[in-house]
Amino acid sequence: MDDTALTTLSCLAGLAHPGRHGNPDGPPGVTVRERPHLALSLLIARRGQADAAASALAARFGLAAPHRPKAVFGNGVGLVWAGPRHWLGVMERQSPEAAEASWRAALADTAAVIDQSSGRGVLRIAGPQARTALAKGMPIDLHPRAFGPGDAAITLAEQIAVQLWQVDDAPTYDIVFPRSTAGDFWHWLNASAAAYGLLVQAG
Amino acid sequence: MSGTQAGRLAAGGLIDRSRSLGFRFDGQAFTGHPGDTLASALVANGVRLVGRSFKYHRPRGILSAGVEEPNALVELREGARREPNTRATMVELWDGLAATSQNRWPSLGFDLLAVNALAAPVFAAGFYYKTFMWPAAFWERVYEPLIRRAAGLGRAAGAPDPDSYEKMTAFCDVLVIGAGPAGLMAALAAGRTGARVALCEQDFRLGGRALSERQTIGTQSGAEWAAAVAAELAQMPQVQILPRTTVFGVYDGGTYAAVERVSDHLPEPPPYQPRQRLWRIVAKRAVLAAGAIERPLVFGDNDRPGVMLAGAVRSYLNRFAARPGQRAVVFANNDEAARTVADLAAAGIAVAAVVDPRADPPPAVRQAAQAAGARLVADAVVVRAIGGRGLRGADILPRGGSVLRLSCDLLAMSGGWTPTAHLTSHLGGKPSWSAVAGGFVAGNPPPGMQIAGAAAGTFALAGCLTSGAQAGFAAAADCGFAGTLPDVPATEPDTTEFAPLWRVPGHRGKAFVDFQNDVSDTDLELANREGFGAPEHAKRYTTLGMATDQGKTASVNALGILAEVRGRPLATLGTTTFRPPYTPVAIGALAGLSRGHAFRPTRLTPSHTWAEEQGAVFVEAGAWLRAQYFPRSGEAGWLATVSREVQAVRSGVGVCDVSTLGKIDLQGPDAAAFLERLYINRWHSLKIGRARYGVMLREDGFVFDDGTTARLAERHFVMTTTTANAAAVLRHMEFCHQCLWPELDVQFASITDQWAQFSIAGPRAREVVAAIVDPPHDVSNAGFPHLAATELTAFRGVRARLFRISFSGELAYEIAVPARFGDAAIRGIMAEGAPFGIVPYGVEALGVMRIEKGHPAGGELNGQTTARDLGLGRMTAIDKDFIGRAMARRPALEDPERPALVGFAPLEPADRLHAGAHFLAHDAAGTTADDAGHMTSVAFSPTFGHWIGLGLLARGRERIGEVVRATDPVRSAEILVRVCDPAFLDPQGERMRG
Amino acid sequence: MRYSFVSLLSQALRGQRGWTPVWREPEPKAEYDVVIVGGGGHGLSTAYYLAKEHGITNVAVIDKSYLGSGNIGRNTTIIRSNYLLPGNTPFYEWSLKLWEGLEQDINYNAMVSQRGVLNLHHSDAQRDANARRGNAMRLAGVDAELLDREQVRAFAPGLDFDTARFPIQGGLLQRRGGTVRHDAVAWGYARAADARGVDIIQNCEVTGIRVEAGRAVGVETAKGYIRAGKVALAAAGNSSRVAALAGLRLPIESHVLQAFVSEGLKPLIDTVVTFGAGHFYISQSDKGGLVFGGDLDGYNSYAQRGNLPLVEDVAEEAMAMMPGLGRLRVLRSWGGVMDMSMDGSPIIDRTPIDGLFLNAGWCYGGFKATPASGWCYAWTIAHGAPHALNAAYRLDRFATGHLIDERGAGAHPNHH
Amino acid sequence: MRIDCPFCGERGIREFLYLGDATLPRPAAPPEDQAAWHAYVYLRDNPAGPHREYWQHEAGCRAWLVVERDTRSHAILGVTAAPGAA
Ligand SMILES: Cc1cc2nc3c(=O)[nH]c(=O)nc-3n(C[C@H](O)[C@H](O)[C@H](O)COP(=O)(O)OP(=O)(O)OC[C@H]3O[C@@H](n4cnc5c(N)ncnc54)[C@H](O)[C@@H]3O)c2cc1C
Ligand SMILES: NC(=O)c1ccc[n+]([C@@H]2O[C@H](COP(=O)([O-])OP(=O)(O)OC[C@H]3O[C@@H](n4cnc5c(N)ncnc54)[C@H](O)[C@@H]3O)[C@@H](O)[C@H]2O)c1
Ligand SMILES: Cc1cc2nc3c(=O)[nH]c(=O)nc-3n(C[C@H](O)[C@H](O)[C@H](O)COP(=O)(O)O)c2cc1C
Ligand SMILES: [Zn+2]
Repeated sequence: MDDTALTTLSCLAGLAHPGRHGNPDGPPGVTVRERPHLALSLLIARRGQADAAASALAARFGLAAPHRPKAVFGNGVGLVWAGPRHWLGVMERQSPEAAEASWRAALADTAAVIDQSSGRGVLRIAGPQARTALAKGMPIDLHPRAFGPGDAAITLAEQIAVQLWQVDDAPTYDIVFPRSTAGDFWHWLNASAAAYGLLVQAG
Repeated sequence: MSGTQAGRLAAGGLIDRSRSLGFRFDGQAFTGHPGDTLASALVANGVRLVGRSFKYHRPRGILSAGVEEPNALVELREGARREPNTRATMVELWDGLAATSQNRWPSLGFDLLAVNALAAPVFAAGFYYKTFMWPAAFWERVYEPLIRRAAGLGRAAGAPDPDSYEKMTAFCDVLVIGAGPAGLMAALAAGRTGARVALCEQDFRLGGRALSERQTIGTQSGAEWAAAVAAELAQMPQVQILPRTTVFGVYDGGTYAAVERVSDHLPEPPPYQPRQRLWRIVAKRAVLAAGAIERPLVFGDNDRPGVMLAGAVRSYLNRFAARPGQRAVVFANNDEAARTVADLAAAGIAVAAVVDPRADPPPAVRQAAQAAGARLVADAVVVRAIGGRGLRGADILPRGGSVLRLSCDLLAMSGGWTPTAHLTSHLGGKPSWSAVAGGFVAGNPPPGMQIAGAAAGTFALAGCLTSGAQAGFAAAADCGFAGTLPDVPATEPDTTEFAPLWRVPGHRGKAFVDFQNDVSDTDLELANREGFGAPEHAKRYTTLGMATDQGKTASVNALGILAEVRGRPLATLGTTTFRPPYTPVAIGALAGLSRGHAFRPTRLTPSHTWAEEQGAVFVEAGAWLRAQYFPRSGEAGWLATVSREVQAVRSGVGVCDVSTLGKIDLQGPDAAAFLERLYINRWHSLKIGRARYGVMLREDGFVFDDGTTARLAERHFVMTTTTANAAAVLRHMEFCHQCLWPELDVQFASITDQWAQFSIAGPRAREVVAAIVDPPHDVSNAGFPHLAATELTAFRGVRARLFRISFSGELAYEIAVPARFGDAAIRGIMAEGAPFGIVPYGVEALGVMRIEKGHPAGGELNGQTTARDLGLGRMTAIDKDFIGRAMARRPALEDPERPALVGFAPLEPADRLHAGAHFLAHDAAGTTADDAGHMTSVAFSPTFGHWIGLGLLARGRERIGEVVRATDPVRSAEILVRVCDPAFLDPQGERMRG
Repeated sequence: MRYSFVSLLSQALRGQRGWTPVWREPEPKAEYDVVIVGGGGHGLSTAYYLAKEHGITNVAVIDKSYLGSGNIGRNTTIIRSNYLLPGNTPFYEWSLKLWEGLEQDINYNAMVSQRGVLNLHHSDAQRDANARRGNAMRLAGVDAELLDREQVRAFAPGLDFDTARFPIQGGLLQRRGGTVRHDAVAWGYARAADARGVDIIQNCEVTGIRVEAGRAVGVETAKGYIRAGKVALAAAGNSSRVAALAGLRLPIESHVLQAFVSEGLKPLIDTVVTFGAGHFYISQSDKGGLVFGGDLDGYNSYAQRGNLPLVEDVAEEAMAMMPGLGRLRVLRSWGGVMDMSMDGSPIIDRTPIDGLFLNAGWCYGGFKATPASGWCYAWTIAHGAPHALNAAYRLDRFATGHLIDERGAGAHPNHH
Repeated sequence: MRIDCPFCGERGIREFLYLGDATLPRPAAPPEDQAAWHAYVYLRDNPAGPHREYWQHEAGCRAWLVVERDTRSHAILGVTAAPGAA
């Protein structure tokens, strides 16, 4: 993706070894896969400009920027609520610079755009036991009655700040975590999923 | 004693006779069956003496069959898994279990400390407050060690716990606590409406008392009925059943804490499974169906092994098919005596007598006695149990009659039942006395909690089932779920009349109220005599209710006795306070995963892997792990390494990962105005492409943090904070923006993790930077002077930010690249820097250089210093409002006598300095009054060839050149130091501007 | 009756029937020279020293609940004088000296046990801070030793030296620190004050302070109005509430602090250890329970109870420091209401209202201060001006900036 | 204790950070008016009963909230966002 002299390094490098981990019996209860090439931009609407920013985003990307903890996706672009007047803009198949430029172009002067592509890692977590594994550290209600596809939250995983949204009913979740604590996040996930069998897929 | 289960009944019981489980108690081998507890297996093997009491070391047996057990406490398991004070009644038997009796020496049967019992008249409540005072020095040396050795119960393993724990958060509409008849009905009623239900039961089997009684429910036995309900609940997807799970605490906002003993019934936890799991359950509604706990009767020597609660006797007979004796006396003040007698008779146990303190026992009791061939002694009490290490008889005193001694080896007693209302009081609710229930019931329970069944003082089975169903149904309805109330199965009629008897009048011998803490009724009388008769005082003075069982069997009897001796009605006496946990909880379970390295998250820098490859030594810096220094083979020690790194930077060039500094991106039209209010110095005037050092105060006028902030565009700034304060500064800014100045149009966020940032410092830094950044960027001094800042690309196309800022005092740059390039960037810098002799340096060398340069950091930014103290006072812009401006003007903060930041060098160049040393004037005595400040930071300076230090010295800046003493009594050191300018090196800043 | 082994023995022979109430339960008189509001450790010791040192015996100590129901009866019993700042060190050292002679003075065994207090450090910066503190203590004539890692290992076995997230580097040890039996302090002072004529009035809430012409003249109570020559507040966690009765606002917030005791165990921990990588401290009581605690819950509270996150946090720190605690069980947890001052240090002073005195702001450290606080407060009340030992504990120091901020946490009471 | 964040919904207090009294406006007074500043920085009503106080949903949306809570029972009586949060 990045055509430079330097190579990028995933924050999970050396941690997330593809293959089966934990309990070897039965089908894996939890499956994880890194989503390494997402461009993440924090979009913060300017004072009094939240609606203007939302309109601008709707006009450019056809997405209704959520004003509640929700995530909307379409055509490889996503907007995840990240606090009042804040969204995490997600772009697939885009360099962070290109993504940032495209958000800026869309938002014009209605919002600040801050690249976070490097600051955070993203994991996709799925499987019949995903919910139970996540409950061992996330103090929020992930029961289907309370949290379904398109719902998003910012919370803790044990002691690590995370942001997540549900992708589908499998259930599948995308979880965003800070780069510097990737190791501890991974260890927590491993410990929480080990009892159910954890399958790590290549990112 | 034998290993043959001689006390096992031939038939019945919820045990799996097809399998035998071997276990050892005090080294002796026994067997039991799945379904047994350790206690029931001991009963089935005829073991009666199980423990020794706390104070008098009296022989004790098994009193109960549940959580309330005060006597049968054992050390369970061995080695690092040893668990002291474990209630044998709550241990599910496994094959290979090993348990040992405790608090006895040398053996359970022959305990030398039993001599304490002889001294019992002296060891009355509170005796230790009245003696052991002379001579004063004897307390720690003689008395206290003796007392400590005698006190305590079991022994801790004394080794790290080998098992693991985890935590889980669960949410539900209705939490049902307890799976007896009431709880099962509650869960069923709520579950059928479709509500999300969690059902927690501390036992390994659902059913509660229904497992222990021969009463039928509908057409089934209690156990069959419970199994059927459990099976229906298990089919409901929204219902979660948690056996072996005790709800131990109620917290605010509908938060309940429970502990699940996931693997405690196994020899050791299987792979991937924790020993225990802490549940934080968030429930909209809760139904407390925790049942009731039976009370002992308080008569002489009522603690003899063989004296047992009547309900426990029925549990052992009916649930465990274990025979607690051969010949029984039943002593009860309530109608349940009938059931006890009947069950004993059905199990083939002779009932010598039924002793009922009531003048006119009801027909049920009479009939039962008659049917069992037992003598009914009405209007009578047992005044004393006979026997030492095992019960041999009972002295019965009919009213107005004379003592009748009957031989027996089992005395089944019941003083009535106390509703298990503990959890209703955890949020401060006061229990209230219910004469009907003969116990305390919930006064003002926690919001959202209803109480059902025996826990509510409803003792008849039919009432338990009905109240459970209603409570569960209502709780679900409160959460918006409707349906139909389940039919309540039919039950046989049962009567639950009882006549209060808090202690037996005219009893002989010690009559225990609190068995575990050896508190007798006369101790309560003594407490009252000395003015400690109010319940909270009596508790503390006698220690009643303070043992591991928290007085579950003792409290109400004690209150009854106190009411009597104080001549006050029980209802107005007050109570003691229930507190979490309901039953003791392992500290490990409360900690969960968080221990060892996992105690707190570790943050790693972008260059961590690379630094590891270089053999770096790491150091904790707050949550971060940073490279401290990079040793090379042959170096004499860390000091040699650090000195080499410093010299390399000062004479050539070095690189250091400084990504841990807090970085905050600020945008918006009011970003500059915001900075003006945060910092003491000016920001509007900062030009685009320039950076400036800033100081922030707290609102109380003391220094909060410092760092450089660069202006990348008219409305775009990048702030840096210290590593230590990064999170606090961001929070502070959010507070200021959201709460104080919402009118400011500014947007900001942390970008600490986003950017890897490296300091490249030293006379040759420019050459290295020039090799890294992409053309056409000009890094010449003119093109990119000191405090310049810009966005550019480096390493052929990587977006980067370049700042010319220096912490070391050298010509220095900080280059930032997105963190995903951090690893490659450090390798790139090292490669491009190789021709210039670049070396990596760690935080230790960084620290040395900042001290040489006189920059304040951690030791000086200690929350107790002002900007003036640190020599930064002149930065203050007086004509604007900023956080801390007003309070910084208080007289004591402007006092010229305050310690100010200066430098220090040893008079004797070979002397070592120590941070934490205090300064004394040359001729002053070494007292607090002469204390003139302290050394904040020290380093060996390879540049100067001796130790240098920074410190805060009273009127320091006027004293430059003076010699003072740096005294360090805790390291037995005192040296003379000369006060100097804090900027040891290049005070004019020529190097960094060069 | 004087307490001694002889009196105990003679009572044993008489079935302990000869003991009499440890203190009287008088009805309040119409007027006292001094009315002390709050029958905790400080109120009681103040009354005792007023009588003993200043001959002022027409004194009432009034408490809204049972005697010893406040923080005196719910603290983790640590005593020490390992303070850093000159306003604090001599005061706490005087307190420790009074502890050392207390039992003989009041003829009550309060189980003063000088088993040492060890503050661990886990980084160079913490070591330097501990050295700074230790040196300040030594300059004040207080005992202090800086231990290195190996010395800590020898002194306090069972700590995590091998897998710790924040490795232990050493510690600051004050051997004269230790523990005292909390309840015995309240009861012992009450008995000794009562013996000197002080009226102890329990279960009697003070509901008003009457101020006439700028002078406090009495208190309204649940048992009626009581005239007072001087009114002395010693209400700890309720200080703001009682001060408000006289129209004063204080630099204090009330916060809950939880404490924990384990099941009784044979001797395991022979000293007091405090963790440096968080907020945790532990000791073992004479009864065998491990007594431990940690940080404040963090929010204003008068509820005498806290919440689960803090319980978990304390257990996490326990396991981080002593991984052998895992299988030991918490028996009971409770909370106390702390009078957290804005700089973490106390106030013993007059107030702007004549005849009204204030003793407050003890945070989580006022138990150790009990003797000196009473001693100094009695002096301040008797003389109408502070003693040199409490000269720094002025109410106006927040206005003048003469703060005594040991931790440098600023005006955030929950961070001290 | 659980706080109903107006943005995220109800969460446990582990996610929140407490600051304190939210009834005191930062003085507009000049620094010379030391009494006003002293009162703002140091003096508190510290009531036993309803208390308006600042909490930040720190591990969530990071909004600062004004929570009204009874300091005797911990009952939460109301939650609103700080003026600049939304
Ligand atoms: C969990 C915990 C652990 C602690 N650990 C330690 C420690 O290890 N070491 C240490 O030095 N300190 C410790 N402390 C602090 C110490 O307990 C207190 O600072 C000290 O006890 C406060 O003084 P006191 O004893 O007079 O307070 P209290 O005992 O609280 O006395 C105040 C009294 O005032 C009464 N009162 C209040 N309002 C009224 C009214 N209107 N009318 C009448 N009476 C009123 C109260 O009922 C109370 O009895 C701890 C505190 C707690 C809660
Ligand atoms: N005749 C009498 O005088 C009398 C008196 C008391 C009880 N009883 C009988 O006892 C039964 C009472 O039924 P019930 O359902 O109210 O109570 P129960 O005792 O049958 O069931 C209560 C259940 O709650 C569990 N429990 C208690 N505290 C718990 C906690 N904190 N966490 C998890 N589990 C916990 C217990 O292990 C038990 O299984 C009826 O059969 C009743 O007739 C009779
Ligand atoms: C140092 C100390 C040791 C304690 N030890 C015990 C104990 O062994 N058993 C017990 O039940 N409670 C113990 N407690 C706690 C008290 O029972 C009680 O919880 C505390 O005094 C607070 O009172 P409250 O819970 O009634 O509000 C202890 C308290 C302290 C301060
Ligand atoms: Zn929120």
